[in-house]
Amino acid sequence: MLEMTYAQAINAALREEMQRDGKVYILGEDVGVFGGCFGVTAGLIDQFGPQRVLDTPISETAIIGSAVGAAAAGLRPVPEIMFMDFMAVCLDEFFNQAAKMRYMFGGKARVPVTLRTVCGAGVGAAAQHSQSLEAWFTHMPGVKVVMPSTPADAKGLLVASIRDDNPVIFIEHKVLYVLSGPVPEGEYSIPLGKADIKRPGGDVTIVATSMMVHNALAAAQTLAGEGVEAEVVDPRTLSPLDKDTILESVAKTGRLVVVHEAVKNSGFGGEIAAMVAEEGFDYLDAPIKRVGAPFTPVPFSPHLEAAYIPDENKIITAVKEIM
Amino acid sequence: MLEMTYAQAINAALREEMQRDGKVYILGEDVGVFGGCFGVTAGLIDQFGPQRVLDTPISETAIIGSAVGAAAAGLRPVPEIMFMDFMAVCLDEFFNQAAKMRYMFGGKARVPVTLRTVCGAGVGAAAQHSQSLEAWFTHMPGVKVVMPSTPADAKGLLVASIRDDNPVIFIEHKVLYVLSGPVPEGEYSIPLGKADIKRPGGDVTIVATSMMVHNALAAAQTLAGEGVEAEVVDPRTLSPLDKDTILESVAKTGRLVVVHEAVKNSGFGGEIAAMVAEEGFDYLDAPIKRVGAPFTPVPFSPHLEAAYIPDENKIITAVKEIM
Amino acid sequence: MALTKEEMLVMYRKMLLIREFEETVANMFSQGQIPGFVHLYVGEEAVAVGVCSNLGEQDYIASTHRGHGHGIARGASVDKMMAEIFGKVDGYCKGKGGSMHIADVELGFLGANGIVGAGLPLAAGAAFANKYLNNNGVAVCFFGDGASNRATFHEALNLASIWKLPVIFVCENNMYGISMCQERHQNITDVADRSTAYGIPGLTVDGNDLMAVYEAAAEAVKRARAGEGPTLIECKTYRHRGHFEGDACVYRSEDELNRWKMKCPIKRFGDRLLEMGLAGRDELDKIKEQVKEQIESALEFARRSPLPDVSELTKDVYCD
Amino acid sequence: MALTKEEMLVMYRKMLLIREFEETVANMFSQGQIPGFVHLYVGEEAVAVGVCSNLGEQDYIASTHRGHGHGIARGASVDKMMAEIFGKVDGYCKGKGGSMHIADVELGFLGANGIVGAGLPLAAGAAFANKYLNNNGVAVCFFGDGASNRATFHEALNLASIWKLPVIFVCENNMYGISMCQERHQNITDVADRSTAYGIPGLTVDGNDLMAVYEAAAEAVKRARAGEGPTLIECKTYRHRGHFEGDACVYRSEDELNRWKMKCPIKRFGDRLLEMGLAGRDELDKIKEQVKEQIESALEFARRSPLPDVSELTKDVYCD
Ligand SMILES: Cc1ncc(C[n+]2csc(CCOP(=O)(O)OP(=O)(O)O)c2C)c(N)n1
Ligand SMILES: Cc1ncc(C[n+]2csc(CCOP(=O)(O)OP(=O)(O)O)c2C)c(N)n1
Ligand SMILES: [Mg+2]
Ligand SMILES: [Mg+2]
Repeated sequence: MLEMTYAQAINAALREEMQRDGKVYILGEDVGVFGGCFGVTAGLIDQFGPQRVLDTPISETAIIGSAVGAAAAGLRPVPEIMFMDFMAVCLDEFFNQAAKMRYMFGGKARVPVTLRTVCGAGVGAAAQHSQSLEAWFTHMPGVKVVMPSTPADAKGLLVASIRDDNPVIFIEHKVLYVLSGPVPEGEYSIPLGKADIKRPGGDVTIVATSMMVHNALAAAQTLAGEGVEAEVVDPRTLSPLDKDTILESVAKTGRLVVVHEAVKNSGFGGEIAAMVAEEGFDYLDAPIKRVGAPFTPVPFSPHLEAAYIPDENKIITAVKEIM
Repeated sequence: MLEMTYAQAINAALREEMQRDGKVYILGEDVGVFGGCFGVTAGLIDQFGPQRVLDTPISETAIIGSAVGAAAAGLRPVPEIMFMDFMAVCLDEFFNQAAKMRYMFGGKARVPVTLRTVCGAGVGAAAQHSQSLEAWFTHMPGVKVVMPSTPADAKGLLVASIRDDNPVIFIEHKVLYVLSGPVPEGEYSIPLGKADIKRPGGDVTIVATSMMVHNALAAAQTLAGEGVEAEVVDPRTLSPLDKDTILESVAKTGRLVVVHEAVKNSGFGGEIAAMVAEEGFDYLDAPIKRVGAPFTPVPFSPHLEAAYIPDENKIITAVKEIM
Repeated sequence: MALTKEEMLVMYRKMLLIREFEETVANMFSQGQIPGFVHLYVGEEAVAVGVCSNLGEQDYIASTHRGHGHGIARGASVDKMMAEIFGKVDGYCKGKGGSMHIADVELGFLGANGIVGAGLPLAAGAAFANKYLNNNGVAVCFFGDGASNRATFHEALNLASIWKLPVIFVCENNMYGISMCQERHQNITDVADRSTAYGIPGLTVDGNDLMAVYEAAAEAVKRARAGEGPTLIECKTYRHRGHFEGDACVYRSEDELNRWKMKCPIKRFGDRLLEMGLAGRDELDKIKEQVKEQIESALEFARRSPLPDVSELTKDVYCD
Repeated sequence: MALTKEEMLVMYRKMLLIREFEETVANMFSQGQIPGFVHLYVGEEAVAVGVCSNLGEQDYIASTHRGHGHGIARGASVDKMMAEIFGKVDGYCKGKGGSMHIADVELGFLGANGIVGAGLPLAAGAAFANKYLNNNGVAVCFFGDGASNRATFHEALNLASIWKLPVIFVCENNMYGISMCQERHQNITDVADRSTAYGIPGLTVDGNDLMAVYEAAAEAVKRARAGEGPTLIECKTYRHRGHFEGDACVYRSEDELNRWKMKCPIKRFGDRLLEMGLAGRDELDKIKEQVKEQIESALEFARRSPLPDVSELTKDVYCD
């Protein structure tokens, strides 16, 4: 195992995949010499040159649209959208083009685009630079949605995403970039669509994504001190969703709390809760709880922002309400 | 009561609101002499002139962006986006600008934009002209989401939307345009955020939206013949959602089926199901069922399209599974 | 490199094939046999044929909602196209796409498109792929005057320019975007003038003159293959039919339409072939006969093809 | 209409106020007292001040991520701006917006904006409102060279042109979009050349020359108020600081920066005032003193202001 940060793990995955496959290239704003707004692509231009690490104008529509066209024509682009919030300026290219091409064309196209982008609050970046919008993308047939929570997952899942022949949105969390953790040495990938049990426990299931996995683990630790053993399930891939792992956990615990950083209303937590209320109703001994951000834009002032982000305490409260 | 179609009811609401308030204006592609792609704005340009009924270039970003700027500067624009699928080309203007302005500015802006658009399959318009994307918008703090199912609701809710000081997305269904029904005479509006019980019943609650209200009513009729009395609840406004009416109904029936035309995965049905699994768990005597489209783009061939759209039979099957 | 007689007759045949295809679709649509929306290319045939006659195997085209002409000009099977428009399983997309999504990626046809202007960045991307793979291929994007006001036009042309992509942007200026005439939707006369905003060459040609289109495209393709970057070509033309079938065309005059019908690109090129002595009347008539037969058999093919099985509904969403 | 001495001194003071404000923010940021991202306007002061000095009560401006200068030039309170940047309840947005969302709609300041290029259609819309209300007001949009490659630029300029909207599009060409220098992000030298794509006037001015900016804007505002439609003005300038605070500026040279520092717009205008005998050195020094005091007191104001109460979190999402 190597110790590296989440950002380094992503960088390593990009580097290795570019080395392995000459059809993989990177494009986005300031991904070259600047190394990306968060430094994630640092050094790649030195190794692979400006033909494979392309700085673009501020033209997200052209970034994604051209990536989709290049993918249909045989390449494997890995475009970066600097902040996930900006997906709203280039959604058509991903949603109406990339995601639907194969189906509309009767199965005769492949669009292996891996769109990397960054979600999340926590750095005072305010309403237009802090959102978590994964729920839009899980509602899109044809797209796979990946949200890693650790350096190891980030690396293994990014490798799998780049090798996948479908459009993938790979959602990084800006606060996690500095998180350090063990990453297996050498080439490896983690299959898309497999959840990971980040902590086993028999009393309550907490399904959490991205940054919230860590808050859930902290909550679980505190709860353990009070005699409640929480199982923390990290879906890692939101679409396709590993329903089985979630249902098995709930079958065991009889209780479910779903946690994400996105606003609770119509967030992806609704999908998980509804799925369990439909397919695992008989396992349930208590109401399903969802913990998410309140129904507001992300505020700037750090102390409001801290109140906005679902924290350990809110998770603990939710668990206690159903124990 | 007057008898009119859903399209005529919308036209009447636009006409009356433009008459009442000189700050209301319409803009969009081909809304003038052409009368709109579905004829909904027919005749308005004759009455109000090209100063208030504005044909635009094919520039959705400018349509919505300019409407937002004009609204912040005191007008009450009613832009039309010809097909809801095209929201992907102008989402930023609605989502990062209109929806957030008031909050970001600390409560010091009003953005009374009523964005009219058209959802739904059923006319062979295929993958990029048939989608129902309401779930994206119910995930947006700052936006109200309205989906009328009858001519009367269309008129009353559009009047209320135009008078509302917040950004509203008003989602019409293309198949409903020709539906005829009674509409109250004279000025009237229906408050946003109030569900309507379209059919009372004590055995099972069916929450359905837009076109699906009619399929749910047909299913309820058939079920009644078999001794099952379904209550059909039409939220009408999806955000803010009238939770009370839904919870009261489920408290009475103990069973819930949620139906929408959008793909089931991460659709708005998940929000309703999750809300009930959280706040009305003790009322439930059976799993919650969701009926929605399969996780595919909308196919062209009419007979595939018919299989795509949730119909009466699928609703009946879902009800029977939990009776 | 002058065109041979044979090449010219091939172009003539292609224009006729498009015309006959479209008129058949119009007819079938009016009989209620075709579902959904169809946007026909009648009157604009010289653009697709003039441009695509310059393309080879490595090349790509991206098309629009009005895409039948582009497909046929690129060499797509009229059988499979017709079957697709009828929603049948032997159509290009197994009936899942319909008129607005006909595509044949292997043939270098990246698809009709229901989103106005969506093809521009796609074509830029395909051109990028060709450049990256260093295979000498180019990409062409067709788009309308209306589309030239969309976001994608601006961003794609700028990107193509700075990256010197081998792409040709072909504006089919038929003077309308649905009901909006060009004077009302933009404050310029020639869309080609927009090329200066990106530092690329732009030119306007008579889109009803097959040879003018062919030559402009030949030059642009040459530049692209030579690594000199993109070109914007505006072809002034006109659609004889409504925006879509069923359009009452309240926004334009009979007069205007009739004036343009007189400028029919097919008749014009036929006359030229006659004048130049490259073909006789009987030869042209014979081509017309053959084309009619070809389309009739495409219609037969489409009719005989079965509807897709319902199990198709959930297939082809993802690659395995 | 020549400017009076007083008006000129007001402009000088405003430029200084921006400079002092920004340097104070830089200082506070480096001390870790300011959260989030801040993008400073140092070096570009002549653009905001030259343009906004032409505006009156009915007029609107839309700004960018680099918006402090625009706000101050429009007449916003430096107290409330500073408090906002500190995330305090007495800030313009009660601390909910921060540097990138400072706004004062009543003052005609439609906000800084975190989305590059978002201001262009917003300004077109505000101009539309003024035209619709027939109140003689105009709207101005500031945006960067980088933003001129975005969708919104194209669609907004086209719409403004065909509707003859009273709007002035002011491109602050500071030669970079983050690390991308203009030569790499577009294949033209003057952004103003893009005006021909929309059939509107476009001109390039020295953005470090206050009077040049002022006069170009005066003319454009006059045209707009006279119903003659939009103008695109490009102001060539430079940002002295990094893209955001904390930027190591690996993409540009010290040399380049130093050359531009020599062209400081404030020093330049000060010298001009001295030359023209409109002010003495002591007078200018006194203005500087006053400005320093004003900013110090703004800092005091910001520091003393409390944080917003947590109950604020869920307020102001909807109007009642
Ligand atoms: C983004 C988008 N906006 C609007 C439409 C609706 N629409 C379809 S075709 C069309 C007109 C296109 O005009 P033009 O680009 O000139 O092409 P033409 O139809 O004249 O060939 C419009 C507005 C669409 N399909 N996509
Ligand atoms: C749509 C969008 N894309 C990217 C960004 C990230 N971003 C913020 S500022 C900036 C550079 C802007 O350059 P320019 O328009 O020249 O303005 P300047 O910073 O030079 O004043 C970028 C890329 C953004 N905020 N919005
Ligand atoms: Mg056209
Ligand atoms: Mg710049």
